[in-house]
Amino acid sequence: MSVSNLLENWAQVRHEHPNNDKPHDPYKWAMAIDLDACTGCNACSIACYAENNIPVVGKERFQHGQQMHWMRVERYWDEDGREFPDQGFQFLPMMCQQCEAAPCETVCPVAATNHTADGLNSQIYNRCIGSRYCSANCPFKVRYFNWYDYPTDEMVWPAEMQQQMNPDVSVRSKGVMEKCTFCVQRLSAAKVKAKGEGRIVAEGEVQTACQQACPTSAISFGNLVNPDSRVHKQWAAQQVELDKDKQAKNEEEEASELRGYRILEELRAYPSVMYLERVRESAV
Amino acid sequence: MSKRHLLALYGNFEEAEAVVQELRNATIKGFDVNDDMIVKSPIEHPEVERFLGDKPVYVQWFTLVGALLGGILGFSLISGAQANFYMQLKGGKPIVPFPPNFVLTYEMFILGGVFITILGFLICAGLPAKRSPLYSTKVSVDNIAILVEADESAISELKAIFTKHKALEIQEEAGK
Amino acid sequence: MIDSGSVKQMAGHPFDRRDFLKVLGWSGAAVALSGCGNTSVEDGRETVVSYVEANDYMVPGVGVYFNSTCAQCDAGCSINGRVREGRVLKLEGNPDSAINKGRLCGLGQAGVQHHYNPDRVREPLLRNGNKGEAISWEKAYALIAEKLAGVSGEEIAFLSGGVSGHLKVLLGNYLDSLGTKNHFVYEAIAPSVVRAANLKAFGVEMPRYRFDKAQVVLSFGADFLGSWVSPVHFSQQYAQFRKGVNGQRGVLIQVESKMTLTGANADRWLAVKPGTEGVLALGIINALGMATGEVAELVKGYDKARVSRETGVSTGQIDKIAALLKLRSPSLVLAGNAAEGYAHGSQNAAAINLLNQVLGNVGKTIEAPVSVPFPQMVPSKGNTVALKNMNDGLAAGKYKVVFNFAANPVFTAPGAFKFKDNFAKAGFKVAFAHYLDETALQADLVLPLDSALEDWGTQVPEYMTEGAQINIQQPLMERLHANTRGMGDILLGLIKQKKADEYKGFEDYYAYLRGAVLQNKGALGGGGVEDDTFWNDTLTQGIVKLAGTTTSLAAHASAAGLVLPAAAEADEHFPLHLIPGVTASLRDGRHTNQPWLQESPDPLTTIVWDSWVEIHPKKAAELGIVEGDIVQVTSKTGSVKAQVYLFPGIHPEAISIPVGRGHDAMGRYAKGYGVNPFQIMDAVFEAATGELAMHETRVKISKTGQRVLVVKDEGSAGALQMGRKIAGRVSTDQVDLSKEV
Amino acid sequence: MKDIREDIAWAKINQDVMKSLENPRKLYWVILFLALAAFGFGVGCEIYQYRTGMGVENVNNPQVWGLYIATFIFWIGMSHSGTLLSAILHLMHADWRKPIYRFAEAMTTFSLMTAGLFVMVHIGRLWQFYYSLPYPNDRGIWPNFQSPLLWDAMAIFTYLSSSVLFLFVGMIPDLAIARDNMQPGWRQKLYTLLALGWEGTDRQWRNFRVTYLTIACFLIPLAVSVHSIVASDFAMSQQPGWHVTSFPPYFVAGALYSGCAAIITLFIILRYVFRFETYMTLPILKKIVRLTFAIAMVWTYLNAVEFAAVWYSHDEASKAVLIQKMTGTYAPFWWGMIFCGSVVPLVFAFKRFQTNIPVLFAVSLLLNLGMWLERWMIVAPTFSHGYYPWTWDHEQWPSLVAWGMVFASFGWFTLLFMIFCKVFPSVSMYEVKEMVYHRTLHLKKSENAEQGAH
Repeated sequence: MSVSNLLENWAQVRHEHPNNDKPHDPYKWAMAIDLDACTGCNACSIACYAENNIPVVGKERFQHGQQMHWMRVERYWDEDGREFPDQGFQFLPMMCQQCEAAPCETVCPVAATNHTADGLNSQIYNRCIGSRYCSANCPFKVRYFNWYDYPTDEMVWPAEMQQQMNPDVSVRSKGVMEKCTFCVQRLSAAKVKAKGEGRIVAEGEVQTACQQACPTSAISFGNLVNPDSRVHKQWAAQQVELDKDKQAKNEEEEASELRGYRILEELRAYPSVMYLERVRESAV
Repeated sequence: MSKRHLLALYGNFEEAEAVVQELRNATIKGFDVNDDMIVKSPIEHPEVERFLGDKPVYVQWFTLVGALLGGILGFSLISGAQANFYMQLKGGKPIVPFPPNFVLTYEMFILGGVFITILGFLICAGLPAKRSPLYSTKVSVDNIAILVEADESAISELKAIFTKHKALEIQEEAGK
Repeated sequence: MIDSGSVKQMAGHPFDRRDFLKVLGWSGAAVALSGCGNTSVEDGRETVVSYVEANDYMVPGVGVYFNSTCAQCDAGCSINGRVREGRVLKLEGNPDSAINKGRLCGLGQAGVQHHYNPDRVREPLLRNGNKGEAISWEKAYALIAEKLAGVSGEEIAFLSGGVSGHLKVLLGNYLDSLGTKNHFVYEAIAPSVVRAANLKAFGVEMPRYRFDKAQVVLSFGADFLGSWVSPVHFSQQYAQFRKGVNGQRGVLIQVESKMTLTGANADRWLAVKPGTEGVLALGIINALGMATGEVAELVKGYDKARVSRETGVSTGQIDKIAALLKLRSPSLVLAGNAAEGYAHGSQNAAAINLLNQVLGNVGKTIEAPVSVPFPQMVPSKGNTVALKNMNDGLAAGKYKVVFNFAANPVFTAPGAFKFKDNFAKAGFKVAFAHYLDETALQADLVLPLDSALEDWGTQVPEYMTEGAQINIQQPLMERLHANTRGMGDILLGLIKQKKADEYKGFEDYYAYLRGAVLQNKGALGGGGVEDDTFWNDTLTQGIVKLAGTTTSLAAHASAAGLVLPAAAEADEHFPLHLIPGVTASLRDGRHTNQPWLQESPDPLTTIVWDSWVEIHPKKAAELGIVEGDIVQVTSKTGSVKAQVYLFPGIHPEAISIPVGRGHDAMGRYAKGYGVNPFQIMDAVFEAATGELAMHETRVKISKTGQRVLVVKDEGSAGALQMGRKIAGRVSTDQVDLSKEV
Repeated sequence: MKDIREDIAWAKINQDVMKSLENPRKLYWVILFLALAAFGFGVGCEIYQYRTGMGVENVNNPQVWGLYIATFIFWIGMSHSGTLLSAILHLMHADWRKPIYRFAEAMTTFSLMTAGLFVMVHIGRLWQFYYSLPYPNDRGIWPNFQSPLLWDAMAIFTYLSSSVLFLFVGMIPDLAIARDNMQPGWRQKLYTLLALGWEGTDRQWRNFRVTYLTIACFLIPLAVSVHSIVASDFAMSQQPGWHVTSFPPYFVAGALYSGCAAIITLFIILRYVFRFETYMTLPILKKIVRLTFAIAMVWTYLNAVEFAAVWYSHDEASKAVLIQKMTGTYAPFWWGMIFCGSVVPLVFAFKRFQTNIPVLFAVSLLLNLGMWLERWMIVAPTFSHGYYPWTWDHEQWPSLVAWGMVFASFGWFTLLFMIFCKVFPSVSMYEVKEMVYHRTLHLKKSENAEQGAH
């Protein structure tokens, strides 16, 4: 806490991330979700429940909007006066966007949510006091609060069901906020393994649970810094840049013919998830 | 030489003022009007200062010191803590950001100011104080009291002055 | 060939895999908040081995993965179960399987909740009045033997869901030993009519569909992304189809009266009048103008105007589809639940197959299937004719002993069958059950089964892709409850009552299975390999891949006998069609008690934990109904009450209620949630096959005056993005997919 | 009409006020009992909530804040008028504040304490509350100083401690009076202790005056900062409907408004319960009423400014929130707020109502209801109509537990306030004397002047 420490490291503590920072090194976890491939089947969401010990809250609490699905699949259709939604629906898997300049991080009174070195928006459960300010300030509303003590709830986790819980993931008690972690337990394991072998995590070495389950491989996940990663290539091909709130491709006069975008980009939260627009045939 | 206290009560301010004027003009041995006289009043009379002479108040210096200290300490404590706590990295913000620290500094500035002012008040006003040897609860109603401390020799003279101005009551400290 | 006779001399040597299971049973490094006192292991009945002397495949805190086969549906996806400290934690897809290639759907993932379900039956239960009394297995076996004594084969009925692999063999042998031919293989939801039509048109029941090769997929109500045949496999092909070859993205057109998950993903979704799928198919053939001969003759009458009038699809749209089909080839046309669910379902399916033939898809996107070279292991496919036949038998009071396995007919039989009442007429009813479902509750004896994650087995999927395969099912962990048994073990026990000598070599089903597999080592690709090594490898892989025998594909879909009835007249009293909605996660309701599935929002309506009635907003406005109104849906057979959800993806002349919910048994997570539309289903049959025509029930709806808040995931903005770019969409002419990674 | 009679004997002032410490009307005990019961109910609710989880508040994942935060702002807001009366009007030498500022200042203190309770009640893990305090520790872990909630905590702490000190310092001469007039007993001991040996000496008064003035000067910017920081909880976020530049002044205006309304209510209650008719006079009430009216109009204006600002910004999401407030699920509450906040105070414009106690009592309650609705309308609609349409409005209504807690907060406040008024002089005796004295001086001066003119 000493002032000398403050003065010595002045330049460092005045660094703004990511605006005037060097890129994450060696990791920056990111995602790309192809909405044209997503069929809305919910496999990702259930995989997430299985991997991350997410409580099933039951009908009554769901009715009160207290569901905990870290990954929710949203469904939209056009309402333009046509009798039928004859171009189908649009599905959108929505989870924590792991923003680079996350609105939730700044507002937590106890610093329970922070930015990690590999570009995740971390949530420290045992530091959380449950002020819910982070969720209040989340534009995507992807943070979920433990309104009840689910681990001790007989309907949620009867003794038998508790044996299914993933020991790598903490069980959250009442009063703490939680959200998608990009399966940080898997990332940590892979990073530790790679570190032991003196390398960085290779492309494809680690998958998130949702990515792994997705029957259409709509989700790709990886290290954005690694030029060999599929995510890096996808982001590059779609000309979406992490620390931009307006993509250069959209400024050009000609339409870009690219379909990569980030949701609510204009809020400058710099999400780490790029979506690829759903495509619909114009010939029928 | 032993000193004794004398307390005189007056019903209104003009009378008290007249007494003070007289005490001021009279030269009584063993009694210094500036050091040995205390005027007690039920309300704050700004006029008292006029006839007691210009007595300085130092509370505001405490205020200045307190506010500055609060502000500086506040800022360095907060920034120092932030600089030491790298876990606190917030996306889009530096580790030691100015706008929030300014707000907190501002609050600390006021907090320091208020606390030290109160401290200053207690010191300057000599509170908490031992009760003076002579006191009348009538002061807390509507009387003005003049408490003097003087040598044994001056007591009678002072008493005479008080009586002359029709003191409602005169209390005398028992001799030692 | 594997049969019981030749297997009997093979002695099963218990492999150390079983030690592994015992060892894995308990660990000191317990799961956070893990339960206590539930497993037999934790009761101290099994050996507890210290980690100090643990086997080398056990590292505390490190997950071990074992391959097995998903038993949540019949698609036969291979799973990769993560096991830690003796507990299976998560199921993932096995990347080596050609079917699911490492992927797994939500239903499959929920398999662990089938295993850990708190409402599993744990002891053999004998009916005593209205209660089940726990009895020992010895007593249960003795009871069955006693009841079977002196009963002729004719008086025994065995109802089961689809079975395959060695279990099918063993079951067959058992039924033989009982001298009965009454094996009713019943699946409430199966593409039986399509199978029959395919057999007619292509010579095979289920050809291989190549979505990945198709440029256009025209699907008549086949929900291949959700619940049809092999959804995970089809989803993968669909992804390739969408990416396209040479940047030519595949186009999906879905024709149905109620939108399915597949319909929701279509480039063009067409709402047709219920039952007119065949008419549209013929109309498209007509519009294509490619048909010759008798086909041309047949479709002559189906001009655009008539087809448009009958189906409700605009002539412009028919033209567009025809033009697209002509332009982009090959294409693939599918007939699904919606097309086959009518009394003229066969005709619909035939018309659709004819379209395939006209388009020249046969052999290109419709390929010959492969089958395993062991016909006795090929799955026996369930259908509803079986149920009808059994029901008739039950009604006539023909059966003295009835067995039920892997089916829940009391829940899924149409109300018009009065199955529950008829079932009661059977003398002695034995249910092999995981849970006390509706049928088990009616049984006299309930035998608790091991979960799919505790049991041994083999499975042959009906729909296979690159080559044939036999899937291995093996325990991923020690039995959770001491007194459950595997179906194979029970059958073996029962068969020993009849043929003790033949089967005395098999201590248990594991031994039987191992013996049977090893005996055919050569045919299974293990010629010259040590027995133990081969068995070990087989278990490790979880799949036995075989060259398989390829059936040839005929292309003789013909117009002969193809008569499509005119669109049905509206019934004055029951003006609406009831379409039973089949959802990807609940199917026929056998997994409704898995809370992940209950809480996983329905992809289309986002409703959870409850049933709903889908009504088109236009129709609802006409009837003065708003979302959340409780309506009474009445058919000739009965009525149910459910909440309304206004859904634009349904034809205004139809309503839809999803099947799978509405249990009044099956434990805490299923009982009392929603309604069961099977209850109000009329007994109308498909003309050619005798299958139940699931879409033929007509209903009327009336308001009850009650209104509830629909429990769903979507917010008050519904499906709208309110002008914000949340889920973006772009049309093909504005995007260049060739630049993509 | 005169604010106060100048011919009251000073001894009677002492007597009247001291009497309030001993025998109030029966109504006092009724109020105290009701307050205690309400508070007890709230304690029950809190125990239930503490054990069960925050879900019993009936809030949900997008709508994570509910009644507690709204009521928190309400109580913070109410505190501001004490400062207005005791500090701002002190600097302006507005003598009429003197009989009433003491209870207003007490109101400040106790409403802050009540607001503080809501912070506690709101957080999900009350047992870990201390994480939010910046205490030095070996692990080097600190709270997040970037969070407006932390500024809030800091501001409220500063405000509360300053207010308590201000209240105390201003009360020292009165405590001395109480000490001098009280029968021996625990009370006299208490007053003796708290009076710090005050005897009204010239030195004491001299320093007292400077100190009082200095703290008053500090309190004014402090009060403004406190409520603008509370506004920052919202304005510093990115959410539509919250990220509004005019929020800080809007909050401050709202705070003064609700505080003034509360002062009217308490004025009327205290006047009756403690028989303070001589001191809490109708002319003073009239002045407060007029002040309240002016603030009401400022508040109305700022409401309009919020709309105008959003309208001109073309921020669609913010616009949608405002439109939703007016027309959506919350419309009855929003229009209720407009009615209570902007229309009802028009009653004050009529002279005959300005001193009509029953009318004023009813109106002041309505104003406070309006201001409570305002806070709820700030908190709730943004949650139910934020950036992300998928999570809009889950038909979320506060539960009985939440209402119970809000109800209890009034009990808690009343309890503290009523006990204070019974234990400490709620009318400043020495300042009323000053007021009387100034009036007599003034009268004398004008008499002299008149005589001189002749």
